[in-house]
This record gives sequence, C-alpha cells and structure tokens, in this order.
Amino acid sequence: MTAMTIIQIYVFVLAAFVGYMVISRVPPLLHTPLMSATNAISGISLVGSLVAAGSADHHVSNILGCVAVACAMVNVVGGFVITDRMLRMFQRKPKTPAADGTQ
Amino acid sequence: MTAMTIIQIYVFVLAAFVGYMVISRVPPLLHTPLMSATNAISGISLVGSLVAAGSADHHVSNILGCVAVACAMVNVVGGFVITDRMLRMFQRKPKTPAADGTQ
Amino acid sequence: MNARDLVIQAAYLAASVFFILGLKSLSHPDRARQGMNQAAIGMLLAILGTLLVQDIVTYQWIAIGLVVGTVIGIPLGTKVPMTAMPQQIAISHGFGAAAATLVGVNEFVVRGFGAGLDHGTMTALGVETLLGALTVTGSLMAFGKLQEILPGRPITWPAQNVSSLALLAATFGILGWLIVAPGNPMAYWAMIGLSLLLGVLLVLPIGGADMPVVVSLLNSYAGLAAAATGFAIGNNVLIIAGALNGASGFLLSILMSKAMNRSFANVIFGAFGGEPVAAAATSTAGLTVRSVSAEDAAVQLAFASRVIVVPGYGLAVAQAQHVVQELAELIEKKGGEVKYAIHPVAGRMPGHMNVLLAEANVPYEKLLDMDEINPQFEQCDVALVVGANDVVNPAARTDPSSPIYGMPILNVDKARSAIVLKRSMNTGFAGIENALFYSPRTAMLFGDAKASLSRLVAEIKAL
Amino acid sequence: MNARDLVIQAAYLAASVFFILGLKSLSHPDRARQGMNQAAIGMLLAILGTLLVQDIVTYQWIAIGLVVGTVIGIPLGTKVPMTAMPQQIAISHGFGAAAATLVGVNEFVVRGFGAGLDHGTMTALGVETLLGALTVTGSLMAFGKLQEILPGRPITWPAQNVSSLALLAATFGILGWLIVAPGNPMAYWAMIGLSLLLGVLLVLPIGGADMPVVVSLLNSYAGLAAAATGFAIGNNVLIIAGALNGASGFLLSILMSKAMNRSFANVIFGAFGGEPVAAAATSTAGLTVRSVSAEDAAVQLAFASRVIVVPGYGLAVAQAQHVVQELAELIEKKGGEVKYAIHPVAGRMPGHMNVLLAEANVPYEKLLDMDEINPQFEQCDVALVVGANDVVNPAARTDPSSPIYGMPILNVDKARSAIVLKRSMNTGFAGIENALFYSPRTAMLFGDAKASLSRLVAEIKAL
Amino acid sequence: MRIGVFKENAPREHRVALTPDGVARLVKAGDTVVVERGAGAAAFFADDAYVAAGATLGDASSVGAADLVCKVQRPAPDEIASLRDGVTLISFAGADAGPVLDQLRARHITLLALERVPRTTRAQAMDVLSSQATVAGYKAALIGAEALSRFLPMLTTAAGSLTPARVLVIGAGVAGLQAIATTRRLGGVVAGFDVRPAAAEEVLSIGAKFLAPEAISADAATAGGYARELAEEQQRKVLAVIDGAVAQTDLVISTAAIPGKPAPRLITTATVEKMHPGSVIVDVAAETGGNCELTRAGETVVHHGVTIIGPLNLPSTMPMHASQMFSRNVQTLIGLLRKDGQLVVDLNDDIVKAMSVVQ
Amino acid sequence: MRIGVFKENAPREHRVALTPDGVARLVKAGDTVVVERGAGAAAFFADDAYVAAGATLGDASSVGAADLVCKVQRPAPDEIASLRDGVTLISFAGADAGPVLDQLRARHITLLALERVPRTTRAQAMDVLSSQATVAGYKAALIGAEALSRFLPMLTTAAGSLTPARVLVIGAGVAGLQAIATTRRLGGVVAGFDVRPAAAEEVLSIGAKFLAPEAISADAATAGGYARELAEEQQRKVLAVIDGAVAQTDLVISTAAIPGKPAPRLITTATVEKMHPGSVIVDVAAETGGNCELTRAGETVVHHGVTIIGPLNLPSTMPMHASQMFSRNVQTLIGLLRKDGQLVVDLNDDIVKAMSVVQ
Ligand SMILES: NC(=O)c1ccc[n+]([C@@H]2O[C@H](COP(=O)([O-])OP(=O)(O)OC[C@H]3O[C@@H](n4cnc5c(N)ncnc54)[C@H](OP(=O)(O)O)[C@@H]3O)[C@@H](O)[C@H]2O)c1
Ligand SMILES: NC(=O)c1ccc[n+]([C@@H]2O[C@H](COP(=O)([O-])OP(=O)(O)OC[C@H]3O[C@@H](n4cnc5c(N)ncnc54)[C@H](OP(=O)(O)O)[C@@H]3O)[C@@H](O)[C@H]2O)c1
Ligand SMILES: NC(=O)c1ccc[n+]([C@@H]2O[C@H](COP(=O)([O-])OP(=O)(O)OC[C@H]3O[C@@H](n4cnc5c(N)ncnc54)[C@H](O)[C@@H]3O)[C@@H](O)[C@H]2O)c1
Ligand SMILES: NC(=O)c1ccc[n+]([C@@H]2O[C@H](COP(=O)([O-])OP(=O)(O)OC[C@H]3O[C@@H](n4cnc5c(N)ncnc54)[C@H](O)[C@@H]3O)[C@@H](O)[C@H]2O)c1
Repeated sequence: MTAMTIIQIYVFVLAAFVGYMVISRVPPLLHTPLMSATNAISGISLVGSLVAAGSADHHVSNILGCVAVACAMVNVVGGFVITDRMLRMFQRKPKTPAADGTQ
Repeated sequence: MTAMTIIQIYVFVLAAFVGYMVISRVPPLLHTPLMSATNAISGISLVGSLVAAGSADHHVSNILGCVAVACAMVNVVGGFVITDRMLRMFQRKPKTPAADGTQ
Repeated sequence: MNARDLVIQAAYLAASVFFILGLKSLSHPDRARQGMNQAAIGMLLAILGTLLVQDIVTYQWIAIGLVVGTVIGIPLGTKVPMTAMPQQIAISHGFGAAAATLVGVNEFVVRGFGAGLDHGTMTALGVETLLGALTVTGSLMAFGKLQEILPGRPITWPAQNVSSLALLAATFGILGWLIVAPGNPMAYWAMIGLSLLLGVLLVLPIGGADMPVVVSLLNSYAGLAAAATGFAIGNNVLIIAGALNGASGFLLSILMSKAMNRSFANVIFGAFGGEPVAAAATSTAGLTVRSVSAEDAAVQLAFASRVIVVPGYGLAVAQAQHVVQELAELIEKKGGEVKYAIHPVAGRMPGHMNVLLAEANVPYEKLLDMDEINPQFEQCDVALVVGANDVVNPAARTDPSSPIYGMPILNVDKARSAIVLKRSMNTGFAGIENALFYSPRTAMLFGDAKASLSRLVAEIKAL
Repeated sequence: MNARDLVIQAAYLAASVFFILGLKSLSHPDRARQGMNQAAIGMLLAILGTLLVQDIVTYQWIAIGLVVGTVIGIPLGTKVPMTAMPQQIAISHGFGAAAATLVGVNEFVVRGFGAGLDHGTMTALGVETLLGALTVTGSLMAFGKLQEILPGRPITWPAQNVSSLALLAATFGILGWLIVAPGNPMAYWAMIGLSLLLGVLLVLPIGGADMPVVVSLLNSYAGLAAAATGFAIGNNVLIIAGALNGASGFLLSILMSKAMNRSFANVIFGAFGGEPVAAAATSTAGLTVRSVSAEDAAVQLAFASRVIVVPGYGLAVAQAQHVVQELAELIEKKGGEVKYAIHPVAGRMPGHMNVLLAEANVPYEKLLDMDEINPQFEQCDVALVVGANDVVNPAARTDPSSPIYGMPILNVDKARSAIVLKRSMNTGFAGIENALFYSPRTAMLFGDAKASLSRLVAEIKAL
Repeated sequence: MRIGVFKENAPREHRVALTPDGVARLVKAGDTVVVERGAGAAAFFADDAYVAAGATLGDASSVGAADLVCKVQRPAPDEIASLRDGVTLISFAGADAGPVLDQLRARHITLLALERVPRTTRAQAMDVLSSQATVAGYKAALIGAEALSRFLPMLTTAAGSLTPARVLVIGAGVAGLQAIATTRRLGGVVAGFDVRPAAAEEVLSIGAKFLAPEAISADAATAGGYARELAEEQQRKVLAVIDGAVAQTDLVISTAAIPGKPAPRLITTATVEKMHPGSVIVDVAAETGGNCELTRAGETVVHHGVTIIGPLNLPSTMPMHASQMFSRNVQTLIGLLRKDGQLVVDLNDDIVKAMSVVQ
Repeated sequence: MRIGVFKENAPREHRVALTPDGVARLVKAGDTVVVERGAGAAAFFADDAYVAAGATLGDASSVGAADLVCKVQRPAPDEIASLRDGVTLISFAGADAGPVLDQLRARHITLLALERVPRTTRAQAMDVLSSQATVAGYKAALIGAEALSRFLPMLTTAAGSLTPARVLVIGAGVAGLQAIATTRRLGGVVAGFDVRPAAAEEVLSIGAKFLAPEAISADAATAGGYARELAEEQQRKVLAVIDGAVAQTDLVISTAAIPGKPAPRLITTATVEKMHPGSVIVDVAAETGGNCELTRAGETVVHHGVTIIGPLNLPSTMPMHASQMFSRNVQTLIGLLRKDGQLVVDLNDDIVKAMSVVQ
C-alpha cells in the first residue's frame, strides 16, 4: 500500500465523517429531497466516465465511456431536476397579515 | 507542489470542516471545558517533538526536541487534568425523589 | 505538478467544498434550495475540472454521452408526476450505478483484462464493480415495486435464507480471489453476474412500504462505488463525493426508517430474515391505520396555513390545555391560522372544553362552535384532533345502526388531512369504532396527548 | 510501505477518529467526560504511533522530555484553584506553542539552516514558526492579564494602530522573503523575534474581560501551527488534529464572544481598532451591570438544584405567567427544584401574583410567602427575578434615607446567584435605583419578560 | 303545527319554555307559535321580542288550544283547565305526579315528560336535565362562594397570606362537575367525590383531586349512566369517607342524586359538627330531601357555626340562560316530533317512547 | 402595653379588630390583651380561641381601660363612654366625624384614624383601606355574578352555545382590580376603566382590556396615588365613554372614589336605560353616594330591567378573612407604636402623624 493510498483513506474517512455529521439533524420533511439530491451527487461517477470516454487508449474505452457518460448524465440531470421540483413545494407561504384584534 | 501536498490540503480542509461542524451546537456551559480540551489536543505538536528528540541527525535536534517534548507534555498533561477537573463539576445531580403528592 | 493539474485539483477541492456546503444547507428547510444549487455548482466544477485532465484527448464520445444523457434525463425529471418521485429516484440511481460499473469494467478491460492491476487497485475496482452492479439491479427492483410493476408485498421463496446467503458468500469469495489473482477475466464477469443477481434477491423480499429506505440505502452503495472508483483511478473528488454520499445515504436510510416507524435491520437483512414484520395495525374491517412520527406531524403543522384544533375528552384527561395553546401560538408565529372547533358534547360535562381552554387563556374569538366551523373544514390543511373520538365519528352521519346516528359531528373527515392524538385505538364514550382513524387522510400520533403535544412543540421549534 | 508504517498510519487514523469523536461528545453536557477520555485515547495512540517511527533511534531524550513535562504538567493542572482556570489554560497553551516553535526551529536548523528546504516545506515551516512564536507570547500576555499581573484594562500607546500594522506587515514580509529564498537564517531568526513581539502587541490592547475569547483564538492559532508542522514533516495526524483544533478553536471563540455579548471583531482587530468599545453599562455610582445571554442563563437554570422564582409587576405586564410555569416544569424535569417567592406587595394589587400564577396552574404548594422563603435564599443556586424591582431592593434593609426603608424584602441578594429579567435599567413603582442589579452575583437578561422566558425555555430544551 | 308557550305561574319559577330566539327558529321551520302574554318577562324576554320573532300573543286559553304546548313545570290543576282536550304537552312531570297524570289522562292529553329524556348520545341535545343541572352546578358554586366568610383563592398581601379555601363537591354528575369547575376557577382547592367508577377520571379531567378513589364501586352505576342506591356496606364506607374529609373542608357542595329516589343521605349531623365554624354546605339535592341531614329545602340553617343552604330551583335563579338552554332542548325535541310539518308522536322512536308518560 | 379589643355593635358590622392569631403575636411581643366577650363571634372567632391565644376576656369597661384600644368602626357615643380618659384609640374615623372627634377630644382620647394611613411603601402593611378594598372588590364580583341572569363564562353545550358575559369595572383601584381579576377568573370578558394614567397598564397586567385609554388624564392622579375630582370637560368625556360602553355590557361593577369626597357620578339614569334588561350594576361606591344616579345604599333597585345593587360594608360580609387582614394591619401598626414595650405616639413618624386626627 502506497503512502498515497494511505492518505486517500484519510480523505475517505474524513469525508464520511462530514457526510454523517452534515445530515444528522435533517428534519423528516427533507428526507426525500435530500435523498434525491444525494442521488444527483452520486452521479459523480460521471467524472470517471468522462476520463474513460475521452481517453485514447482503447476504442472499447471510448464506447464504454460514452455509455457510462450518458448513464451518469441521466443520473445527474434527472436527479437535480427532480430535487428542484420537490423543493419548489417547500417555498414558505407568506405570513398572512392576521387581522389582529385589540390585545 | 507535489500530489502528496495536494492531497494533504484535502485532508486539512476536510478536517477543518469536521472541526467546525462538530462544535457548532455546543452550549455555552461547555465553552470553557471545550476550550481546555482543545488546548490539550493542541499538544499534538508533541508528535513532531518526539520525532525531533529521537532522531539521530543532530545533537541540536535532540536537545531542542527534548525541550519541545517537555513543553508539549506540559500542555497535554496540564490540559487534560484541567479539563477533567472542570468536567467533574458538571456531573448531573441525581434527581431528587420529589415527595409527589396526589395528582 | 503542472499548472493544469493545479487548476484541476483546485476545481476538485472547490467541488468537494460545495458538495459539503450543499448537503449542509439541504438539511435545513429554509436553505434547502440554496443547498441544491451549491451541490449543482460542485458537480459543474467537478465536470469542468475533469475535462482538463491530460488523459482526455478526444471529446466526441464525451459530447455524445453528455447530450444523450441530458436528453433522457430532463424528461425523466420533469414529466413524472410528483407522486412518482421515489421510483424516479430509484431509476435515476440505476443509471448512476451503471455508469460506475461501466467505468470499472473499462478500467479492468484496458488494464489487460486485469493483468496490469496491482492488488490495491483490483480491490478498489472489484468493490466498485460489485457495488455498482448490485445497485443497478437493486434500483430496478425498487423501481418495479414502487411503480407497482412488481407486487409490493415481500416476495419470498423456498430456502430464501440459505440461497441469499450462499449467493452473497459466492460473490465476495470471487472478489477475494480476484484480489489475490487479478488477471482472471472469467472470474470478473462471473462476479458481475452474481452481483446483478444479488441486487435482485436483496430487494425482492422487502415490502413496498420499505422501498424509500431501500432506495436511500442503494444511494449509499452507489456512493461507496464512486469512492472505490476514486481509489482505483486516483481521483480525489470521487473519493470525497463518494464518501459523503456513502455516509449520508446510510444515515439517511436509518433516519428514514425511524421516521417511518420501520425497522432498519429489517430493511438491510430483509433478504435473510425470517417472516417480515407485519406492516401496520389493521381494523376489523381490514382497513389500515397510518401512524405518524412527531417530527412529521410537526412539519405538517408548521407549514399549514389553516389548522383547526378539535379538542375532546382526551385533552381533559391529559390536562393538555396549556400545551395545545402553546402549540397554536407557535403555529401562528410560523404564519398559520389556528381555530378551535368546540363540539357541544365534547368532554364529559357541558362546557368542558370551554373551562379548560379558558384556563389556558385561549381567546374566546378562537373558539368556534360546530355550526360555524363545519363549513371551514374543507379549506383546512390540518385538523388536529386532540383526544376526541365520538364527536368526530362519521358513523353519526352515515351509519343508521350506530348508537350515535343522527348526532351532528365535526366534519374532520372533510379536512385535507387530519392528525389524531390519542393513546391507542381504544373507543370513546359511546364505545364504537371510528372510521375516521382508518381514513387515508388521517395520521395517528399515539401517546398521551400532553406528551405528544409537547413533542410537537419541541419539534416545531427545532425546525 | 512496510508493516511498521502501516501500524503507525493505522494508529494515526484511529487517533484522528478519536479526536473527532471526542470533540463531538465534548459538545454535549451529558457526554462531555466521555469525550475527554476519547480525546485522551486519541492522544495516546498518536504518541505510541510516533514512537514507532523509523527515524526515531534514541529514546533517552524523549524519556527526559516526557518525565519533565509530566512533572510540571500535573501540578499545573491539579493545584490551581478552579477560579484560575482560564489563566491556566493560557499558560498551558504557551507551552504547546513553544513546542511547535521549537520543532520548526529544529527542522530549519537540521535542514542546513533552511538551505535544504523547498518552497513548499519552507512555507509550512515558516507559518508554523510564526504562529507558534506569536502564540507563545500572546498566551503569556493573556495569562498576565487574567492573573492580574498585568492591568486588565486595554493597554494602548501612541500610534498603536500604525505600529501594530507595520509590525504585522514586516513579519509577513519576512515570511514571504523566506519562502522565496529559504536559506536565510538571519531572516528566520528575525521573523521569530518579530512574531514574539507581535504576540505581545496583539493582546495588550484587549481588555481583561475579552481574555477568554483571546485564549480560545490562540488555541486556534496553535492548532494551525501544528497543522503546518504536519505539512512540513509530512505527518497526517498533525494535519488533522491541527485542522480540527484550528477550526473548532476559531468557531469556539466566535461562539464565546457571542455568548458573552462581546464583539468578536473587537477581539481580533483590537490591536488595530480605535477606541475599544465601552465594556458595560455603569450606574451613577460607577458600578457595572453584567448582562447575560439567554443561552448562558438557560444553562445556569438547567443545572441548578434549587431555583426560586421571584415574580413582580413585570411578570404581570408581560403576561408571562404561563411561560414561567412552563420554564419551572422544565427545570423540574431536569432534576432541579423550583419555588415561587411571593412578596406581599408584588404587583399592583393585593394578591396580584396569586391571580396570575393560579391562572397558569402553578400548584399552591409552590407559592411561598416572604417569611417562609427568605431563609431559603442562601441555599438557592439561582434566584430568577421576573419583572420585580422594589420588592427585591436591598435599600429597604440598608438605606434609612430610602422611601422604602423598613419594608421587608425578598432576600434575593443572599442567593448564590440571581438572574433578573426586565426590559431596561428603569426603576419600579417607588422610582429608586436597585443595588441588586449591580451586584457581581446578579446577571441581567434584558427584554420583555415573556420573550426572555420563552427563549430560556427554548434554550433549555435544546440543551 | 301550532305551538303554544305558557307563562309559568309556580312560585320561584322564572324560566320560560321557549325564548324568542327559539320561537324564531320554529317559525322559520313553518310552525305557528302562540305565546302567553308576559311568559318571558321573568327571564327578561319581553313580549315585543316574541312578536318580533314571529309569535302571536294570547291568553292561557288560546295557548292551550295549540297542537303542542310547551311549559317548564307541570301544569297546576287550573292550568290544565285551559288546555284543549287531546293536546300534546311538553314539560317536567315532577315528583308525586300521580294525580296530575290521572287528570291529564282523563283529558286525553299526551305528556312528554322532560326528565325522561334517555341518556343516549342522540338525545343529548334534548336533555333538559343536563342543561339545567349545568346552571345549578354553576350557581351552587357562586352561592357557596358568596356565603363563605373567607376568600376562595389564595392571596398573598401586605395584610398577610390568606390560604385558599378547600372545597369538596359530593356527586360528580353534570351539576357536580360544573360546581367543581367553577370553584376551581375561583381559586379554591377542590376535591370531588362520587360512587360511579367513571367519575374519578372525569373529576381529574377538570383539574380537581378525586377524594378516596377506593370508595368507588362498579355496581353503583346503572347502564344509563345514573347512580343507584348503595348496598349498606358501601353506604357506610361512603359516609366514613365524607365524615373524614369535611373537617379539612371550608365549602361543601353536594349534588348526589338517584333518579326517582330521594337523595342519598351523605352528611350526618355528627359530620356537620366536625366542620369549622364559618364553613358552608350548599345542598343542591335539597329539592329531593337533601344530602345533608340538616338541610331544610328553601332555607338557610346555621348549625354549630356551619351554614347549610338548601336552595330550590337553582336554574330559575339564572332565568335568562337557563331558559335559553331549556328552549334549545325543547326546540330540538319539537324537531323530532315534526313530520312534514305535522305533529307526530311516534312511539317507535326510543326517545319519544321513553318520554311519553301519558298518552 | 395593655391592649383592648372591642366588640363591634354597629349594624352589619361583623368584623373584629384583632383576631386570636393577632392577639397571640401581640402577647408574644410582650403586650397584654383584653378582649370584650363575644368580640369575634360574628367573624367565627370564639372567645375560647382568644383565651387560648393568651387574652383575657372582659366587658366593655375593662377593655376601655387599656392603653390602646382597637376597634373597626369609630365608637358610638355610648361606646366612648366606656373608654378611659386619655386612651389611644385605633379605628376608622368615618364620614362626618366632627361631633365624635369633639367628644374624643374632650376626653383627651387620641384617635389614630385608619383611613388616614398614607399610601407609602412602608405603610402598606398597615393600609386597612387596601386590605378591606381587596375583600370588597372580590365580593362585589361574586354578588354581581350571582345576581346576573346568565353565565359569566362562555359555554358550548348540547343545548346551544352561550356567549360569555361582558363586564365593565369602573375605577381600577384596589377594589376595582380585584373585581376585574375575579370576574375574569369566572370567565367574563372584562374591561376596566379609570382616569389615572397608571391604571391602564395595571388593568392590562391582569389580562383585561382597558376601555378608552384616551379618556385618561395625567392630572386626574394625586401624588398620593389617589384620584381627584375631574374638570368639567374631562368629566363629560368620561361620562360619554361609559355611556357608550354600557349597551354592550352585562355586568357593571363600579368602584370609583375620591378620598374625602362623595363618589363621582359616572352612570346616569339615561345610561342605565341603555342597558339590556337583565343586566346588573354593583355599585361598590354606594356608601359614599354611589357612582350610579339610581343607586340606593343598602338596597337593590330594578330600573328598566336593570338591577342596581348598592351594597353596604362589603368587607363585613366576609368577616373571617376581612378581620384577619384588618387584624394584621392593626398589629403592624401597634408594632410601630410600641417602643421598648411602651406605647409611644410619636408624631415625628410620618405614618403616625398622618393618622392622628385627635390628640
Ligand atoms: N359533554 C357532555 O356533556 C357529555 C356528558 C356525558 C357524556 N358525553 C359523551 O362523551 C363523548 C365526548 O366525545 P369526545 O370525542 O370528547 O370524547 P370520547 O369520544 O370519549 O373520546 C375521547 C378519546 O380521548 C382519548 N384519550 C383519553 N385520554 C387521553 C390522553 N391522556 N391522551 C390522549 N388521548 C386520550 C381516548 O382514546 P385512547 O384511550 O386511545 O387514548 C378516547 O378515545 C360523547 O360521546 C358524548 O356524548 C358528553
Ligand atoms: N401589591 C400591591 O398591592 C401594590 C399596590 C400598589 C403599589 N404597589 C407597589 O408596587 C411595587 C411592586 O413591586 P414589584 O417589584 O412587583 O414591581 P416594580 O418595583 O414596580 O418593578 C417592576 C419592574 O418590572 C419591569 N417590567 C415592566 N414590564 C416588564 C415587561 N414587560 N417585561 C419585563 N420586565 C418588565 C420594570 O422594569 P423595566 O421597565 O426595566 O422592564 C420594573 O422595574 C412596590 O413598590 C409596591 O409598593 C403594590
Ligand atoms: N350520554 C349522555 O348523553 C349523558 C348526558 C348527560 C349526562 N350523562 C352522564 O350521566 C351521569 C349522571 O348525570 P347526572 O348529573 O344527571 O346525575 P344525577 O343528577 O342523577 O346525580 C348526580 C351525581 O350524584 C352521584 N351519586 C349518587 N349517589 C351517590 C352517593 N351515594 N355518593 C356519591 N355520589 C352519588 C351520581 O353518581 C351522579 O354523578 C354523568 O356521568 C353524566 O356524565 C350522560
Ligand atoms: N403605594 C402603595 O402603597 C399603595 C397602596 C394601596 C393602593 N395604592 C394605589 O392607590 C391607588 C388608588 O387606590 P384605591 O383603590 O384605594 O382608590 P379609591 O378607592 O380612592 O378609588 C378607586 C378608584 O377610582 C378611580 N376614580 C376616581 N374618580 C374616577 C372617575 N371619575 N372615573 C373613573 N375612575 C375614577 C380612582 O382612580 C381609583 O383608581 C391605586 O393606584 C393603588 O394601586 C398604592
């Protein structure tokens, strides 16, 4: 195991901590939008796909990569669009100017 | 800048995030104990000092290192002991068995 | 390290920070939108950074992929009705996992079918492919269940327990073998096949009601697959985003199962469990009761414009008059409007509710009697029934054989939604069942009314 | 990478995780102790791991250092009275920062007085030394101020603004120069000297009351210095622990200044500011009033064993009777005991407090009249004065010229501590000043009583 | 349908069977209403208001000629004279009704007796006993508070601290619960007592204490929700509980009743003598003989410094609201009797059946 | 110091100047106390209790022979006869006290008049006016509630919804505030009214509304905290405000007073005629002429269906607690007069000075 791998494990562990802590106080209202947003983020495999699709190594890379890019892109685009629609429902209603009586 | 340094920066940023988030909901009651505990943790420079003190490179290293180890150790030991005393004050009092009348 | 690499790494670092900030904002209702935007910026930065990577020499395949993906992705996101969201997330997941799997396969293929891989990289690649493939089929199954293509009930088969465990063991066995001896394409393909099968078998035995939790768990797996990809190709943003996703998806599925009152263990080990747990209480007539958590009820109340509180004898027994008033004030502070519907015979003495609510200083103007309030239920977002039963029993309107037939009741069943606070499914004074509690628009929050109301207050304050 | 290195790295990773978990637990009152233990385990792992490092060949110097440090550290921690905690933390800090500085110096020296350093390492080393040295003298100054060796008031001097800024610029200028051309020992020593001076000048102009915030900020600097060391010698646990410390120390100092109602900007830029902000309201007699945040007051109440609530006319004006009762219930739920002290002439009509508290359903047994409650104030941890003024004015006992002289009062001034809820420093019915509000044992929580009480309730619930 | 409303001539009776508001609702439903002149005067409803509501005014005989006649108290012999033969009458039947019923039977008059409304959920809106007991309980609490020589609430003043009065309400039915609620509102420390098992929770549900839950007995309650007479053993237990409690009580309000029976004797002379001078007993059951041995109906007795009040016809002392509730009950009942605008006394209806004592 | 406690002989006076509890405290402080036989009987304090507290019982003449004599009402001529020459007397001086004072002066009797206790913070514990006004306000509210023909609280029942009664309390001094608090406790919708600026906040502070803050005037209050007579212009404004409010009011409790003057006339006959039949006015100021034109002291008048009650000596109708508070006030005052166990009437003390009307 190289020193690089070791430090990558550090990165992984720290990021996992961050992911865990960041979520720990989410109200149930946001469970679904959050799931949807993290779903969109999991489209990050797009990054790997791009490298594959753009490499000159092999033709098979290009094709597999291209399909992977398309798949990942569906995930990213679809995920964000769904999240957006969902969050639109949570726009806070404006405070109704209550006809305030005498105190 | 080497790839190693880059990834160390990642580690630094992620750890800083964790540090920030972990603290963000601390009640004022714990400000001082927490300050004291982080003070103890900042004695982590002991790690650097140990390496210096134990190295065979230079005699100056050994001496500087030895002083550094002593200083850092004061920090670590003093820090934890103070924290411990402080936290002892926060032992939750036992619930007084209230003489409960009829409801 | 050259300038181009520095730019890439800076973009990746920024992307990671944006992902973190985005997730952080997403867990707060007021900032959720902003959080989504931050996450999107992170994604954009990650993509742009990647496009600079030295290894990328040809852009045509990339362009094709991006266009095709966008063309499929947009309608997928926009056309679907809001009610079908969970299955859309599931399918969108499947695509992401497929991408991760393909990247793994590609890496395996171009490195001489594994021959050019060291043990470490093979580990990463293997985990990536395994989790990716499992997630693809798992997501499809979840989609099928949610879309009701597949039956929603847990599907079981003889020796399910043994067969699933065996399959799991086999899959991981092959993975171990591959790590020891990477250059073995047959083993690799076999592992992919088994993983695909595993995805199916893991999800089938889980009931439809648990699917959202499953989707979130698969999300976590997809994240871990991405992180593994990162290790395999040495890409930091993949590691970070993957780990973020892996951890938050995992926690989220725990939180979701808690909020939905499901057993998380049941979801994870559903495939290996014995009998799945019975889903919900069922009335004699075969209707089901929906129970709700205080958190969810709190959100519903906090965001409602019109709330009608229907107090009954249970309010009196719990002596919850002060808390209910506090809750009402809180909802009003959040912008909602709260009224109290006082049924003439609520409680056990004439004016019982009046006495209690006056004690809690509820202004008289907020107390409406039956005739005034009944037409307002249809416009009300939430009717909060606090320990009332007979006075909201639709049988009085509909069932001539009922002993309360003919008594005018409060039309809680006409409200857009109702939350009922009581301790159990026990009957009230008249001793008869109440169909309101089995209505799909009704959610039951079980527990002593005072305790439940206190929890609602605390939850709304925490929002 | 050999097995020894793997063990070291595993220890470091575990240490990092323990530090994180420890900090997390430390921010919850119930788990704080456990958190401290986790942090200590982390530290132990880090030390043990380091002792395995290949470069370490001789252990005698290490042993000497450890023994000397422990021998000094233990009495430092145990002998000091609890009231002197902040200065102890400051001094303990100074030692830690000195260690970091010395490690930096050593690294610089052994690498051929900087000649053998690349730009990156020099950057790390420079930052480490600068922050370390600054923290050493800064901590000593803070210690001096807290221990009252130095005057507590802000110390200023002519052209302070300009001189401090110039010094800062010079220090960082030299750092920049060193990074460009590392092999320059003179510059390095100069930078250390200037940094030491900077530490002095940055802390001197800040008032004694702000010292806890300064200590916490120096903590953050020490953390950053440690992280820089980590970069310089390529040690991950140093980077992580340092970053944790740097970020949490920074946030903590912001939180502390908020909780203490101080301006954080004033603390950071105190040395460059113009006039330091006036510390607190001062009575005509030159006494000062201590105002407290709702958070702090909440903690005080939540952990008190005996609380006496003293209601007055302000409670009635604010119509806060229901909230005060809610607060009392909450305190009792946390294990405290709450009583109400009813002064015969509190309010504006005979029995005014009785009417209100009965409305809020406060049990009669909890209402004690003056003769019963007065002997109990000495044992009471917190007296919570809600909008009362004349009835708790010690002038009635002590000042024969006062118009209320001779009236028996509630002995709130005898309580171990008092929190007073009122809107301003205005007088009550009798129109006279109240020395209680200027007592060092009294904290004022300004604002409408109902609003303040609601905040207290929310804060206690959030604990 | 023609409805008549009589004026009450009984002493101390200030209520009226239908208020102008009630009349207006009946007129709107298609009925015609004749009101005896001055019928509402004692309850502060002027004749003008009835006219404005759509009624016509008349004398007793024109009222008696209606299809359906409403009254509070059962008619006296001379009032029966003004009733048309075969008319339907809604009113209380009252105690010892035998001779009156015979007289009505002879005249073929149908009497729907208001105290016979069954205690079913559906009949609640016609339950005059409940509505009038509500008034009685409230009023009894006020009378007790007024008669007391001390404050009910606790008061901490410059002139010393006054302790709150301790109140005991015996019989936690409709009137008892209302008395508990009212004395609690005034700040008294209130305990309730009853023998029916359901009563304990109900007393707690208005925030009062329940005295001696151990004295409750399951067989004290009838299926209809009323209490029945106690077995001797049980009765002794109840007496002992009350006897033990009164010494710490400043105000006793007793409402215990058993339908159709004389009120149970729960407070003996010996018990009264254990009370502080200055204490007060309000015996709401005075009309049916009183829960206290010393009660004299309609009088106030002072025994050993304890004031024992035996009020009669409490609802009538609050005639406006008492009439309003009465009227609403009657009006709901009339709705039940109206079929296509005609009066139909349908003996298949369980409510009507239970109420018809003469037909 | 020898202290005497008279029995009250005035009609309707049931209080006693010192209760057994008060006597016990004085005895503990070293005084000797003589109590006239039967002095506490009307307030439910038996002679035995006095003896148990350390007093001796005596007749009027032995009481009159003490150093200091306590009484509630000013002594009638025959009672003065039983007083020793030169004795110090604590009691109310009452209205039109001229002849009595002359008589006392002639006998060299020092009178400390209880209505003259200044309104300073220090004197609050001796302020009999405040303590007795507390009782009066509470009692007025109960009397009003009792006299009303409707419920005070809102009630939603199977027999219809009853609206809460609207209450107006005029004069928000000690009695007025207590009346507001009590009617609010009972569930009324209460508004208060007064002319002193401080009153508005005080009314709000017990949760009631304040009627017409615009009618307040800064010069309506004296330095001592009392009200003064209003300028004509201001008076018109006040009358108009009240006139406008009563039509929506079910119960008026009026307590407006100006020390040493007849009560201000605030409710005219025309105003009364605007009220609903069945409404009630309780005029606590009846003793000093009444706030209402139609009030007759000690009587209950019904005008146009409105009941106007003019109660006399309200505190005396709650003799036990009224006496207890009175006694505590007197006892604190005695403490002020006791120097080394001797009676010293120190005219340098502002409280004593203010109270001494005859010396
Ligand atoms: N108002 C009157 O004058 C009067 C007089 C006599 C009878 N009644 C009758 O009483 C009934 C009144 O109707 P209602 O709807 O008010 O009451 P209800 O029908 O008796 O129902 C009350 C409900 O409250 C729940 N409950 C009891 N204690 C609770 C607690 N501590 N926390 C939460 N929930 C609690 C009970 O369910 P769980 O056990 O599951 O918690 C029960 O189902 C009518 O049938 C009416 O006819 C009225
Ligand atoms: N009880 C009686 O019978 C009676 C009758 C007449 C007079 N008095 C006199 O009244 C006084 C009573 O003493 P006390 O201590 O109860 O009252 P106080 O001395 O009048 O003081 C009340 C305090 O409450 C504060 N306050 C007012 N509104 C508030 C709000 N909304 N939120 C928070 N604080 C508020 C005011 O300070 P801020 O303005 O700074 O908020 C004020 O200093 C005595 O002097 C007594 O002699 C009593
Ligand atoms: N379902 C309905 O529609 C409905 C309507 C009205 C009343 N109710 C119920 O009917 C019940 C009785 O009503 P009510 O007030 O007219 O009854 P009531 O006037 O006949 O009796 C008053 C109370 O006295 C009690 N009592 C009798 N003997 C006693 C004894 N020896 N010791 C102590 N207490 C004794 C009874 O239990 C009752 O609670 C109540 O529970 C009430 O809630 C039901
Ligand atoms: N500081 C103290 O120790 C102390 C003690 C007791 C009372 N007080 C204060 O003294 C004040 C008056 O006390 P009181 O109740 O004995 O007064 P009171 O009995 O003399 O008068 C009753 C009320 O009538 C009001 N009033 C007079 N003319 C009026 C008019 N034309 N219209 C409307 N209202 C009118 C007065 O303002 C007063 O509030 C109160 O503010 C009370 O709080 C102070």
